[in-house]
Amino acid sequence: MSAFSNLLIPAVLFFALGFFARLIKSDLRFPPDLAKILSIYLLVSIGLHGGMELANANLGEALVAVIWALVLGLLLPVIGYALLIATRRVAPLDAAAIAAHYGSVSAGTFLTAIAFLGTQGVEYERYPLIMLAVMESPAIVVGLLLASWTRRRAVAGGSLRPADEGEPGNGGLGEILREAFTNGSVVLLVGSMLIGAIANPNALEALDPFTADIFMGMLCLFLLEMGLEAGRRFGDFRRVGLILGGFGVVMPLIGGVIGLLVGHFMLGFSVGGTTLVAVLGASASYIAVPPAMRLAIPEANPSLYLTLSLGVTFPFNVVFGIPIYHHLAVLLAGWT
Amino acid sequence: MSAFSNLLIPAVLFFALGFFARLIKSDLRFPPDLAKILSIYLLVSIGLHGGMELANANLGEALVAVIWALVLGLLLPVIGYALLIATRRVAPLDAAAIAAHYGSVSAGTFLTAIAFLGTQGVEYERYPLIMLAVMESPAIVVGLLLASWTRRRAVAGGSLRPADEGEPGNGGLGEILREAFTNGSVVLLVGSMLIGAIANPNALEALDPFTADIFMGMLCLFLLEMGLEAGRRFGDFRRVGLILGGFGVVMPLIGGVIGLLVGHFMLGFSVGGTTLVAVLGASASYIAVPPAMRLAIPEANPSLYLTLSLGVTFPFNVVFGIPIYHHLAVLLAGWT
Amino acid sequence: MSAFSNLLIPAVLFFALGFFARLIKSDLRFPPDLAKILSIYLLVSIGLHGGMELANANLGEALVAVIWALVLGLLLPVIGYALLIATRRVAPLDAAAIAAHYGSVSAGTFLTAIAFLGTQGVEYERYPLIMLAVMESPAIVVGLLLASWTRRRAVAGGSLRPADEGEPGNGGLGEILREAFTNGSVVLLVGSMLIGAIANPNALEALDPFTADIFMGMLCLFLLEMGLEAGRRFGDFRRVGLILGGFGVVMPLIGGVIGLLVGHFMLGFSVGGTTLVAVLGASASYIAVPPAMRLAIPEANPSLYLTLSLGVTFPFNVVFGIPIYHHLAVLLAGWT
Amino acid sequence: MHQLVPQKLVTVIASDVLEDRLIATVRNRGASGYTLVRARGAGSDGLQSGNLDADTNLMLKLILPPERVSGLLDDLEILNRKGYHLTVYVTDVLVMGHEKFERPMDI
Amino acid sequence: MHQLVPQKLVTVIASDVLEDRLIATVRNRGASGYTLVRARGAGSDGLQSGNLDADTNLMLKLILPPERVSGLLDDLEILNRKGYHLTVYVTDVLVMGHEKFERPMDI
Amino acid sequence: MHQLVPQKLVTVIASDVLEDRLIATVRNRGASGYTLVRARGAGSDGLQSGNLDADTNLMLKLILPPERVSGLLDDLEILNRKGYHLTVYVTDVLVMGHEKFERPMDI
Ligand SMILES: Nc1ncnc2c1ncn2[C@@H]1O[C@H](COP(=O)(O)O)[C@@H](O)[C@H]1O
Ligand SMILES: Nc1ncnc2c1ncn2[C@@H]1O[C@H](COP(=O)(O)O)[C@@H](O)[C@H]1O
Ligand SMILES: Nc1ncnc2c1ncn2[C@@H]1O[C@H](COP(=O)(O)O)[C@@H](O)[C@H]1O
Ligand code: NA
Ligand code: NA
Ligand code: NA
Repeated sequence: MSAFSNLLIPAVLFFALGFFARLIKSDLRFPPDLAKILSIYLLVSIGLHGGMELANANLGEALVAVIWALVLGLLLPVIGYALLIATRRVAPLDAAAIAAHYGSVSAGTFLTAIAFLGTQGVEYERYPLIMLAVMESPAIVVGLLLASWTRRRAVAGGSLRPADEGEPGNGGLGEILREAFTNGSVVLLVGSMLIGAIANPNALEALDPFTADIFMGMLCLFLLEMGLEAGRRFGDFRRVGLILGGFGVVMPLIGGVIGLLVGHFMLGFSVGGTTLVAVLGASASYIAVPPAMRLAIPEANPSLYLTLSLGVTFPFNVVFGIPIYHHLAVLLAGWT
Repeated sequence: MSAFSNLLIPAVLFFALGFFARLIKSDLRFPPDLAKILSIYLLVSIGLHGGMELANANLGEALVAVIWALVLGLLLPVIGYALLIATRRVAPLDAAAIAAHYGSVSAGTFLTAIAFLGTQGVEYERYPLIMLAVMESPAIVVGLLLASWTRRRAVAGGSLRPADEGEPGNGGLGEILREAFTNGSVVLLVGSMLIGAIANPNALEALDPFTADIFMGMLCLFLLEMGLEAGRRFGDFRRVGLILGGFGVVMPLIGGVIGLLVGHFMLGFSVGGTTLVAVLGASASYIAVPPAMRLAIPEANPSLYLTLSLGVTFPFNVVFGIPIYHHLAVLLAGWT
Repeated sequence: MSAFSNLLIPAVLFFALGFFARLIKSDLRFPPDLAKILSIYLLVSIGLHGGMELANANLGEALVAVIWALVLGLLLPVIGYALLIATRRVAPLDAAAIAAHYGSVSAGTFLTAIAFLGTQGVEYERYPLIMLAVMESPAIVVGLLLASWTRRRAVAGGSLRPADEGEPGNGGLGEILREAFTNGSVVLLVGSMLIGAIANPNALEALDPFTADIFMGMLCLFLLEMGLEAGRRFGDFRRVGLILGGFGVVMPLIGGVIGLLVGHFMLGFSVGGTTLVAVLGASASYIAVPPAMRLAIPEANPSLYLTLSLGVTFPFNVVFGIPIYHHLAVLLAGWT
Repeated sequence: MHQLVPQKLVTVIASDVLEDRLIATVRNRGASGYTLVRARGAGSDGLQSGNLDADTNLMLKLILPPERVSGLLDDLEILNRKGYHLTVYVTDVLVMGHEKFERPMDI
Repeated sequence: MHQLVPQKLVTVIASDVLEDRLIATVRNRGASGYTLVRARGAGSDGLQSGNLDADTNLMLKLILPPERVSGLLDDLEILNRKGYHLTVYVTDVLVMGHEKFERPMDI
Repeated sequence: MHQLVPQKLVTVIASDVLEDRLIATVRNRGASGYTLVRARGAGSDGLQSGNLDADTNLMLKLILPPERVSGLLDDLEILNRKGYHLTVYVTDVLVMGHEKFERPMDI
C-alpha cells in the first residue's frame, strides 16, 4: 500500500529499529555525544543547503515564505496553549512550555519527509528549507510570553509572589528575545544558512560530499538514536496520561492541516512543497526548544514536554503523519 | 613476500601504528566515545550490505550457510572450553567465558580480511557476511550454558552454595536466550541487515557514500584505536601467562582450520569465500561477547578474556592469521 | 577586494561563526569529544596525503625542505623567547612555553591557507605538507631546553632550589626528546605519513572518499569549534595584557616573513608554496604543543599560552595573516 | 535562612553493564532519584579503559535518608556475592531541601 | 609534612542548561575555582538520559572555606525557589594547600 | 548483615596530561585500584574547557586505608611543588568489603 511505503525508507526503518530495541529491552546504547554530534552535522548541512537555495531564490517569493513561516511559528503555540488549558489536565506553565515545542519544528521529521518525497519521486519547492530555519525561534518567544503572562496572572490572583525583577528566569522581553535568538541550534542553523548564501560557490561545492553525499547515512544514525530515545520516553506515556498523550497526536494533525492550507493556498506550492509546509506545521521541536524551556520556564516539568514531543509526536509524524499529510496534499491539489 | 603483503594494507598498518604508539608509551589517546561510534558505524554498514546481499541471495544456499554458521558458533566454544580445562590453568567459569568469545566473531578481523582479499584481487562469495551476523549470538548462549553447568556441578560437589533462583546472573534458559539476542551489537547488526533486505533499493543506494565509500577510512580509524587497545592489553600478557597466551594463538588456528574445511567442503566456496569462513572460525569477539559475559558470568575475570581476545588473538589474526588462512585456502583449492 | 576574499571561504566563515556565537553569548556548545575526533581525523588525513606526496617526491628536494623545516622549528622559538624576555612582562618559564608554540605549527591554519589558495586558483608545491609534519616536534625540544636553561640560571642565581634529578618534569635531554617525539599528535601525523608512503597505492586510493572528499566539511566543523574556543579565550585577552597580546600579532608576522624568505629564496617555491611556508612560520600550535608544555613546564601558566596561540594568533592568521602572506609572496615573486 | 539536614550519600562504582540492574535496585529501595557519572579505572577486575562496552565503569551517586541505607547495602552485597565487582562507600552529607530525598521516584 | 585543613565541599547536581548561571554564582561568591563533571540521572524532573541538550545533568564540585558556604547556599535556594531542580549537598573535607581555596578566581 | 569500615577517600583534580604520572604514584602507594572521571573547570591555571587535549581535567578517586594516606599526600605535594596544579582533598568514608582496599593492584 503506497501510503505506507514510507515504512520502506531506511531512515524510518532505523527509527523503528531504535524504538524496537528499547521495546525488547536491548542494551543497545549510543554514546551520549553521538546524538549531539549528529544533530550538529544535520543542522550545518541543512543550513548550508538552505543558504544556497536562498542565494538563488526569488527574493519576493522567499519573503512571502518567511512571513508565513513567522505566522505559523507565532500562531501554533497559541492554539496549542488554548487546547492544553481546555483539557484542564495541565498546569498553565506546563501548557506554555509544551505549546512552544509545537510552534517550532523538528529537523528530523522534516528530513524524513524529504526522504519520503524522494522515494516517491515527488518534486518540491526549496522555500520550506528556509522556513525551517525561520521557524526555530518565534515559538520560543511565544512560549516565554505565554509563561510571563501566566505568571503575572498568578501574581495578580495571589497564587504566586511577585517575581524578583532582573533575576534569571524573569527576564524582560529583551532578554527573552535574546535567549530565543542566541539559542545554540538557531545560531548553528541560521549561521550555516548565511554561510551557504554568501560563501564562494566553488568552495561550497567542495563541501558537497560532506553535506550531501553522506547526509542520508548520518540521518539514519540520527533517527536510530531518536528511536531509542523515543522508545525510552514512550514508556513514560502512562505518566503523561491519555488525554495529554492524545494532544501529542491531535496537535500535529491540526498543525499539519494549517500547514497544508498555508502551503497550498497562501504559497501556491506543489504537492511536494505543500507536504513539507504541513510537516513544518505538524512537527514539534526536541532539539532547540527543550533547553530554552528548561532555562526560562523552570516551573514546567521537562518530562512532560520531552515525552510528548519525542515520545509521541515524533514517532506519530514519522510513521503516520508524513504519508497522511502527503495524501491530503494530493487531494487538495486535485480538488482545487 | 606475498604472504605478508597484508602488511601493506592501510587498515593493518593503522592497527600496527596504534600498537606501536602504546609500545613507545606515546600519550596518543582516543576519546572513549570514538571507538563506540566507529563500531556502531561498522555494524550498521556491514549489516546493510549483508541485508542487500541477502535480498539477492539464493535462499537455499543462504540457508545452508546459516546452518553451518550456527554449527560453528555452537561447536567452537565447546572445543575452546575443553582445551582450556585441559590446560588446568584456568577456573571453569573463566574457561566458559573465554570459550564464548571464540565461538563468536570479530567484525574488525573479518573486514581486514576483506580488505586483504581486495588488494589481492581475490573474489569471494557474499554468504560469509550473513554468517557473520548469525554467529554473533549462539556462542554467547553456549558460554552461558557451560557456565550454568559448571555452577551446577560445583553446587553438587559442595564447593558452591545453591544459586538463588530467579536472581540476576542465575537466569534460566529463557533469560539466557533473551540476553544473547537482545545484546546491543546483535540488535544493531541483525536490525541493519533486515533493513538492508527490505528497504527500498533506490533509497538504499543513496546510503552508499556513507556505508561504502567512506567505509575503509572508518575501518582504519577503528583499527588504529583497536591497536592502541590491544597494545594496552598486550602488556597484561604476563598476567595471563604463557600457556593461556598460547591458547590465544592455537585456538584461532583450530577455528580457522575448521572454518576452512566448512567453507571448502560443506559450502563449496571459492578460495576467497573459504578464507572468510576460516576468519569467522578463527576470530574472537571483543565487542558483543565481553559485556554479555560480564553480566552473566560475573565470577569470570574480564581481564583474562579481554586480554586474550583483544591483546593476543586479534593482533595474531590481523598480522599472521589472515594470510595464513588465505594460503591454506589456496592449497586446499589446488589439492582437491 | 581580493585580499579579503578569504572571508568567503566556508572554513573561515565557520570560524567566524563560532567566534561570533561566543561574542553574542550563545549557548552553542560542541560536545568535548568532537574537537578531539575532528583533530584526529585531520591529522590522519593530512598525514596520509603528505606520505603519498613523499612517496612521489624528489628525495633531494624533500630533504632540503625537511632541513629548512628543522631550521624554522629550531630558530623561531629562540626569536620568540628573546622577544618575550625583552618585553619584561612575562616570567622566563612562561616565555619558554609560549615560544615553543610559535616554532611549531597549526594544522588548522595551514589547511585554511590551502583552502584559500584553492579558491584563488593558486598552485602550490607539496613539500610544505611534509614540512608541517617535521615542524611539530623540534620546537617542543627547544622550548624544553630553554626552560631547563632558565631553571639552571635560577638555581645558580639562588632563586630556585636545585631540581630533584630524575623526577618528572626535570628529565634530561633523552627524556625531553622522547616526550617530544612520542607526543600523541606527532605519532599520529608522522605515523599516517609513513603509512601513506608505504601502503599499497590501490588500497590507499580506496581511502580517498574518507580522507579527501569529506575533508573540507570536517575542516569546517573543526574551525567552527576552534572559533568557539578562540572566542572563549579571546575574552581572556585583558588577562594577557596589551603588550603580550601584541606579541600574538607581531610574532606571526615575523615568523611569516622568515617563512616567506625561506620559501622563496632557499626552497625556490612558487607563490603558492612560498605562502604555505610563510604560514608554517607564522602559525602557532594549539594541539600538539600545549599538552607537552603542561607536562614539562608545569610552572608556566597554560592560560597565557592557550590565549595567545588560540585566542590571538590563530584568528589573526586565519582572517588577516593568510591573505597578507599571500600578498607578500606575490610581491616577492614579482620583485625578484 | 536555609537549613541543612544530614543524609547519607552512597557511591557505587561498577561496570556499566550493571546500569539497569543498579537502577532497578535503587528504585526498589525508594530513592528519590539517582545520578550517574561515567568513569574508568582499575581494580581486581583489571583495567577498565573506558573504550569498550565491556570495560567502562559507572559511578552511581545516591542520597538516601540514613534509615534506608542498610536495605540498599543488603541488595548490593547480594550482587557482590554473585561475583560482580562493586566498590561501595557511604559518606555523611548535609543536604538542602531534605524532603525531596524522602519521596520515591514515580518513574 | 603536609598539613590538611578542613574546608567544605559543596556539590550541586542540576540540568546543564544552568551551567553559565551556576558558574556566575560561584564566581560572585569568591570561589577559587570550580570543577564540572557531566552526569545523567533521574529525579522529580524525570529521566535525564544525557543524550539530548535538554536532558543532560552536570555535577558541580566546589571547595569553599566554611564561612562562605552559607552565602552560596542562599543563591542556590533562590534558584530552587524559581523552580529549577537542584540537588545540593555539603561534605566535610580536608584539603591540601588550603590557601589556594581562599583566593577568588581572577577570570 | 553488612559491615562498614572507615577508610579515606582521596580525590585529586588535575590536568589530564598528568594521568600516567598520577596512576604510577597510586600504584607505588599500594592502592587496590583507582577510579577516574573526566572533568572540566577553572582555577588559578585558568579555564579548563575540556575541549582541547591540554585543557581537560581529570578527577581521580582513591579509597585508601587511613595509614597509607600520608605517604600518598607526600607524593602529591612533590608534584605540587614542581608547579603542577593539583586540587586534593580527603573525605571520611565507610566502605563495604574493606579487605579489598588493602590488597595492592597486581597490574
Ligand atoms: N581503592 C580504590 N579506589 C577507588 N576506586 C577503586 C578502588 N578499587 C577499585 N576501584 C574501582 O572499582 C572498580 C572495581 O574494582 P574491583 O572490585 O577491585 O575489581 C575498579 O574498576 C575501580 O574503578
Ligand atoms: N536521591 C538522589 N540521589 C542522587 N541524585 C539525585 C537524587 N535525587 C535527584 N538527584 C539528581 O538531581 C537531579 C534533579 O533531581 P530532582 O530535583 O529530583 O528533579 C536528578 O536528575 C538527579 O541527577
Ligand atoms: N575551589 C575549588 N573547588 C573545586 N575545584 C577547584 C577549586 N579550585 C580549583 N579547582 C579545580 O582544580 C583545577 C586546578 O586548579 P588550580 O590549582 O587553582 O589551577 C581547576 O581546573 C579546577 O578544576
Ligand atoms: Na510545528
Ligand atoms: Na570465531
Ligand atoms: Na610557526
